[in-house]
Amino acid sequence: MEYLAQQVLNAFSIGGNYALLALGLAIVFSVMRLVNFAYGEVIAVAGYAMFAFFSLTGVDHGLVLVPVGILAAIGISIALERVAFRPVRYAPAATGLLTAFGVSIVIRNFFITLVATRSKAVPTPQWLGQHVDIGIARIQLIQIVETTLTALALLLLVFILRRTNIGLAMRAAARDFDMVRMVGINANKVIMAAFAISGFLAGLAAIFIIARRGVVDPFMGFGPVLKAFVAAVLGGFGSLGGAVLGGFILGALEVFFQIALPSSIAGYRDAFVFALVSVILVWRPQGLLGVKHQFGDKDE
Amino acid sequence: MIRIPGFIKGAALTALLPIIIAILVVTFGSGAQERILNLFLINLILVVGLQIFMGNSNIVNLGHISFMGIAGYAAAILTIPVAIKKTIIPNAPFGLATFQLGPVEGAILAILLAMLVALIVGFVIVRESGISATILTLALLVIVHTILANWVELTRGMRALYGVPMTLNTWLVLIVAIAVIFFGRWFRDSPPGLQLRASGESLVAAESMGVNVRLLRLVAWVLSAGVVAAGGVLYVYLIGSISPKSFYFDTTLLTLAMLILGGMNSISGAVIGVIIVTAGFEIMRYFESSPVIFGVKLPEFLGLTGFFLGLIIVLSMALRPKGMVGSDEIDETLQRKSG
Amino acid sequence: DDEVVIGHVAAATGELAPYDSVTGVQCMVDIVNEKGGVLGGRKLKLLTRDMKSDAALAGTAAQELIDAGARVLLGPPTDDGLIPMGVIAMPLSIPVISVGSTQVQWPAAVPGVAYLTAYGDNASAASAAEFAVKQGYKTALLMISHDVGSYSIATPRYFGETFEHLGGKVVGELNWNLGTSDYSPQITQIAAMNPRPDMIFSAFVMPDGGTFMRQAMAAGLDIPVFGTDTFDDPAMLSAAGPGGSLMNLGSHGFPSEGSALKAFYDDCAARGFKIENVFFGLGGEAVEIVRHAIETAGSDDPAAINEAIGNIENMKGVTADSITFKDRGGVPLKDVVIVKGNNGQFELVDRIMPNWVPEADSDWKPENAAE
Amino acid sequence: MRPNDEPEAMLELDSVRVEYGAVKAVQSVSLDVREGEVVALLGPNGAGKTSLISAIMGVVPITSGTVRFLGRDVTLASPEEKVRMGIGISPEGRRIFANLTVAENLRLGASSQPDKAIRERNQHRYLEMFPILKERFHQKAGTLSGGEQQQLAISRCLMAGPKIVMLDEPSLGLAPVIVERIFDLIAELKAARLTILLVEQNANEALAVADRAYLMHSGRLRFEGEASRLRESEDLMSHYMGLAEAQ
Amino acid sequence: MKLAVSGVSKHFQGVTAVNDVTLECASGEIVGLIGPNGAGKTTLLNMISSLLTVDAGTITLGDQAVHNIGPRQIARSGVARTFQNIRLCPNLTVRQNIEVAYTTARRHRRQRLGQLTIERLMHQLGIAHFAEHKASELAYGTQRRVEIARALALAPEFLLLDEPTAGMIESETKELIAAIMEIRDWMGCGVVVIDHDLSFITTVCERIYVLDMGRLVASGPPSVLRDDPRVAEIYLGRKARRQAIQAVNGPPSPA
Ligand SMILES: Nc1ncnc2c1ncn2[C@@H]1O[C@H](COP(=O)(O)OP(=O)(O)OP(=O)(O)O)[C@@H](O)[C@H]1O
Ligand SMILES: Nc1ncnc2c1ncn2[C@@H]1O[C@H](COP(=O)(O)OP(=O)(O)OP(=O)(O)O)[C@@H](O)[C@H]1O
Ligand SMILES: CC(C)C[C@H](N)C(=O)O
Ligand SMILES: [Mg+2]
Ligand SMILES: [Mg+2]
Repeated sequence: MEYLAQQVLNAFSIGGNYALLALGLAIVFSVMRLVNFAYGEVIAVAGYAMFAFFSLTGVDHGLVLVPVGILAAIGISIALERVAFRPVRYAPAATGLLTAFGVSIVIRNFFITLVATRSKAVPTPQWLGQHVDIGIARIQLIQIVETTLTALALLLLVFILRRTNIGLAMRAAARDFDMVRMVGINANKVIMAAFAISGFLAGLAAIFIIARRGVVDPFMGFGPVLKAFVAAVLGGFGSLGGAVLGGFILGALEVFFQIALPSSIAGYRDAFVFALVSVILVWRPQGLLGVKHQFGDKDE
Repeated sequence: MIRIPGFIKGAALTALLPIIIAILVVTFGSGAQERILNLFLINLILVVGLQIFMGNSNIVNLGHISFMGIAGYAAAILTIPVAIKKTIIPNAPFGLATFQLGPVEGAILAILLAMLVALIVGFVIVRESGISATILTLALLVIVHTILANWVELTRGMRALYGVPMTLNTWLVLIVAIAVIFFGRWFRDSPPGLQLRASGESLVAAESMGVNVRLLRLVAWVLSAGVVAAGGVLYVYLIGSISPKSFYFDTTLLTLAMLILGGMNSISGAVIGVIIVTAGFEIMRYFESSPVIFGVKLPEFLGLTGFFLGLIIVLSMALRPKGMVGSDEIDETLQRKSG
Repeated sequence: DDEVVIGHVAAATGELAPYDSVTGVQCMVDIVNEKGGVLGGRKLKLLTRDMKSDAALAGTAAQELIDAGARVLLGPPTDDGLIPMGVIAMPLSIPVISVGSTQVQWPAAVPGVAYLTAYGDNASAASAAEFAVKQGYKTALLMISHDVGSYSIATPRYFGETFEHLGGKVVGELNWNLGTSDYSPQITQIAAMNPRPDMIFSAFVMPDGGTFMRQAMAAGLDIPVFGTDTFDDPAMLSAAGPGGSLMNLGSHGFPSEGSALKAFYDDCAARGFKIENVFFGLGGEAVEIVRHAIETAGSDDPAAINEAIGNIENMKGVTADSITFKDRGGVPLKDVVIVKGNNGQFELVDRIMPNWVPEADSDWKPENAAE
Repeated sequence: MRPNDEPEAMLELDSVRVEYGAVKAVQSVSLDVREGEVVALLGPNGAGKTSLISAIMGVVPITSGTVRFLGRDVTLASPEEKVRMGIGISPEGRRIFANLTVAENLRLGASSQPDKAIRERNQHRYLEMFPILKERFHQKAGTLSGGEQQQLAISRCLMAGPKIVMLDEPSLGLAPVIVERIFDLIAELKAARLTILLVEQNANEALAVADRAYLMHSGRLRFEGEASRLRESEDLMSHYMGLAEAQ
Repeated sequence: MKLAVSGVSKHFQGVTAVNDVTLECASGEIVGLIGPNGAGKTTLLNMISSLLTVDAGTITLGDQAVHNIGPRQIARSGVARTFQNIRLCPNLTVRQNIEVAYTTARRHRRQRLGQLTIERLMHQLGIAHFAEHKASELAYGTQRRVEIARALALAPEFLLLDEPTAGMIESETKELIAAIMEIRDWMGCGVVVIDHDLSFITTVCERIYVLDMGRLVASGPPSVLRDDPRVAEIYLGRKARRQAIQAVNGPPSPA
């Protein structure tokens, strides 16, 4: 019982991390139809910024390093939008994908050539590494904080997208960028805002990833972002709630297969996870929370 | 008078550059350069293979390299001498460790196997469009890789399988590459190819015009898998050994980059993309290894290649978002300009 | 001119880079040349090509270096890149020496020209088992992954086999995947085991191992974690944070006062090289093996060098005092250093030449063993 | 501020050219629209009307020439700046935000109007005028019928209370009874001194409500002057509007 | 052959777009479908072309039930359509757009193709000199014509046109009328056309169905426009009523 509760909690926190990243991917996808493959590198930038700040100033206090990481992620996200993604804004989806891929190679190799291929230690707030025993389960603080923040981020984003003009404009810009401008909105700023939010989420996720891993390295973002990408589609790409749900489901699947598969086939865990995801997608191509309407000749 | 179909002229034009490159390298190049040429031609086959499905259906495909892997492993397992198999995969299932096939039979069986797998997974994939189809192809890549890495009795896991007789000859690779270019172009220009392209641009319109989108996707998917599989077979015959790492994200993304950079909607785009990326890569590799230029020895700068490759991709996409040759074939563009 | 060309197909970038050392090789070449080179005054010339952790590129790079006159090739740390090199080198009798690999089966793939600089995985795992038994550990849990070549799958089994041979008991196997950043499911599984194992043996790589120990410690699970050479990187310790004290590993060498390794490190540090981890020492050692063989052969003919390497006996190396290749099928006989994490530093605790080493690639599996 | 004694040219184009690669869609067009005026821009398919409007708006690049609005050179100004200055557009093809609801479409349309009272008044007004929009208020705009979308597009561009609106074929896809309502609306807006540049295929209706008209063909202006003059000129009308495909 | 819709309904959340509608069109016949905006015309067409499933009722082609069989099957059985919101393939040329339909017809409806060629279609619709242009480069009115040509290239038994004259000036409409009549005579297909241009509807249609709020409110020869006061009220404005009367009767003073 205790064991089960603990594993459920683990699933929530793994899922929470995917969910944060899936949200970040989904928001950029929903404004630009861009599958941001460079998102993993945004995470890495957050980590390296913390590393650089720490090794230059020696300051290792979480209250300083956490904002440094988050600001760096926001900054790089905005910068990438400006220099790399804006020129391909009108291009076919595959072009955006490739640009993102190119950006990710550049950033990764930047760290490889100028820092090191090896991982570098980054201090994270001590208290994140602690645990409390509540009733039947031993809860790590990082797990509670992360799950809570994911929920808050989702609520905030839903509020922004549903209730504010800039949020409406984000959703509108996805379909018709020029028309958004023709109702008098600076659509560039709108898209930039989406990237900023996405960067913020990456920064947040980066803090948690680094708190768990203890180090940064040039490849650290790839795995989580790949999973987050799957999570976002699983939940219904473009639907924020879907992204979060997808993240949690993927977390649960991973934990489930990790503990349920006998050790002789445990190595196939990812194959099982992806196979199940495929089954769900074949059953609901629009994603779990994506709604399927009959549109006839109309547009969604 | 016999009229030469348009696709033949177009394909011939497209194949010209690779042929010239091949002849130059074979005549003047070193051993290493000939090896690079072979890899270039194999990439060409992979990328044109990728184009056949992705370029026509407009579905981003992240799964094609799994067919390279399936065929590569199949060809390797079928052609490795029994003596070697007895030491590295003695417990291979289906008695695979007990016989050896010749390279041609091995290749044919390997390609057929990949196409069969493609046919089976294809039934699922062609039902979906857009991003969920892409995720399914991604799932395919992960699943196939996981199986290759874990089915130790059959594949030796992440350890390399070795001992594949290296029977390749550059001219043979060149001929296959040219054949693939013609094949890809023929498919693109054929009525089914055109219909598939239409469905990629407007699914509703294409279906309302009677296009059997799923069937055409399936056909393209299986053909694409076959061509990619051929690339995989040539790859093992060239390298002589094989490990699952070669059939994962790195190769997937590299071939994808080549295709999109050149222009994914055309065979010319695929070919140009491979040429540009290979050339860029080799030039950067040259600078990386501290060459002496005008008497100045440049510093060694490992990691430079990746950096610049990324930069080239980002820049070219910014300057030519539809790829270097755009969405039309080179000959079509020339014709339009002159006509 | 009369330089002797050595080619290094290096994993300078990519995920294998921590287990190779361009600089260690370079430093030793500099040292050799400063001391007068080989064969009475001929200098070594090092050509390096980055294989970017890509197998096909390793083959191409090997061909390039051979075209450029390389007499000996140094290679990357895994067999997928080494074999394509070996396949090209074998007909020319050019020896291929991996700087970082510990995979015992690799030399069998291209017999006669393939060598490791390090000991084999079975030897290091056996030493770790011997040490564990000496510490009084009776039960062990194995953590296995299929994701990192031979290393992550075979090494734990070599350990298990030796451990049971010496009277210990393997109580379970758990899977891990490369690049995981959250090991909480596994940690919860281990914490729930009853009784808990005395120790964990794993074949993690960087930084996964550190991450695992960090999280184990944070979850209050303080069981010693044993591993071998891929643990040997200061970054691994810093990743582990407070969990670093759980770390035990069988390594290639230790720069203790007065050791050859320390002297090499100091020399190289003075030359401006940065010593990242023990693979730096292996890089130097690979060059030393080549130098030694050239001198013994008295020629820079690849076949002669190759033969000389195969006959090395009791050579004094950089990481180990005695290295023997003779009759070992390319895998050297060396002793294994056991180190522990202590306050963010590695601490030497033992040196072991294992008495009993399991056969390479045995079919032993813990599920066949007593439950 | 300029003196206001004579009708100012609110919008002024000077030798504007628009090219798409080799296609010369608009070739040196100069026209002006004065404050409070309704100006019709007529012409057959492919004449370049939409290209011209898009160029004024700044969503299609101008090859050469200048656009002035309220005396300021706005040739290079961004579309959003122009909207903020008071230009509204109901574009060809409606371009409603299909994935937003009717309400959200209207809200975005009003986003350049800072005054909440005005926004509310306008919304009220257009929902009264096009009751179907009220009925479908929370429905995704993409699922509206063609004509409903057209009504939404027109309402959207009026929500902010612009100084000038450019309507590209506003009656397209509308039932006759709604077409009439649109032209009534145009007349009403005109009475309220709103300036209008009207592109229409419905020439008679357009000329009836317009003060002046331009006739465009193959990228060039063939006529400019009083709307009534054009209406009476059977020659011009049949030559350009009637024999469109003759060449 | 006959295309028959009987008792068909369609609901979307809260909206009944089509409510128990029955109509038919025989080969060679041109039938008009009119009604106010949002009456359900396009929805009805979407159901006939199987882009939407019917919630109730049946649609038959000859003696075959064809509702809910999917857009591809419908196209193969010989029903072609155009779209109110133009749906061309933007990166294909005009010729290729048409070829897509033509090649499926060649596969499945070869016997009907007869003299039909892509060149001839492009001529008939006045788009021949745009043949090598990409669809995305065309003016709105031109795109409409390409859509019609593409639908015709299917050699349909029945042609469904959704607002073919939208965006055309009077003279262009006239040309279109001529083209449609000519094609009908030549191919003998039945045509169901939605349009808001009354002169067009009254000129080409033998019969008109009037929809309002999803229901069929009137049907008959074009003169219902004049004679049925309800139609006038829901659909025609003041002026349009006058025009409609003119259109049906001819101008007041005989010319
Ligand atoms: N994106 C484009 N690329 C190339 N040519 C274009 C493009 N857009 C329009 N054209 C061409 O420019 C010319 C003018 O087109 P435009 O859309 O401005 O005409 P229009 O007067 O609005 O016609 P319509 O009444 O049919 O809407 C046409 O010949 C058209 O083919
Ligand atoms: N997918 C859908 N979801 C919800 N409502 C819809 C959907 N499709 C159509 N409707 C509604 O059904 C009604 C009928 O729409 P339809 O498009 O059939 O009208 P129409 O007669 O073609 O009008 P128009 O002449 O303006 O094109 C409209 O009020 C529309 O809002
Ligand atoms: C983990 C690997 C990169 C290195 C390891 N020593 C091996 O030989 O496989
Ligand atoms: Mg227009
Ligand atoms: Mg309609």
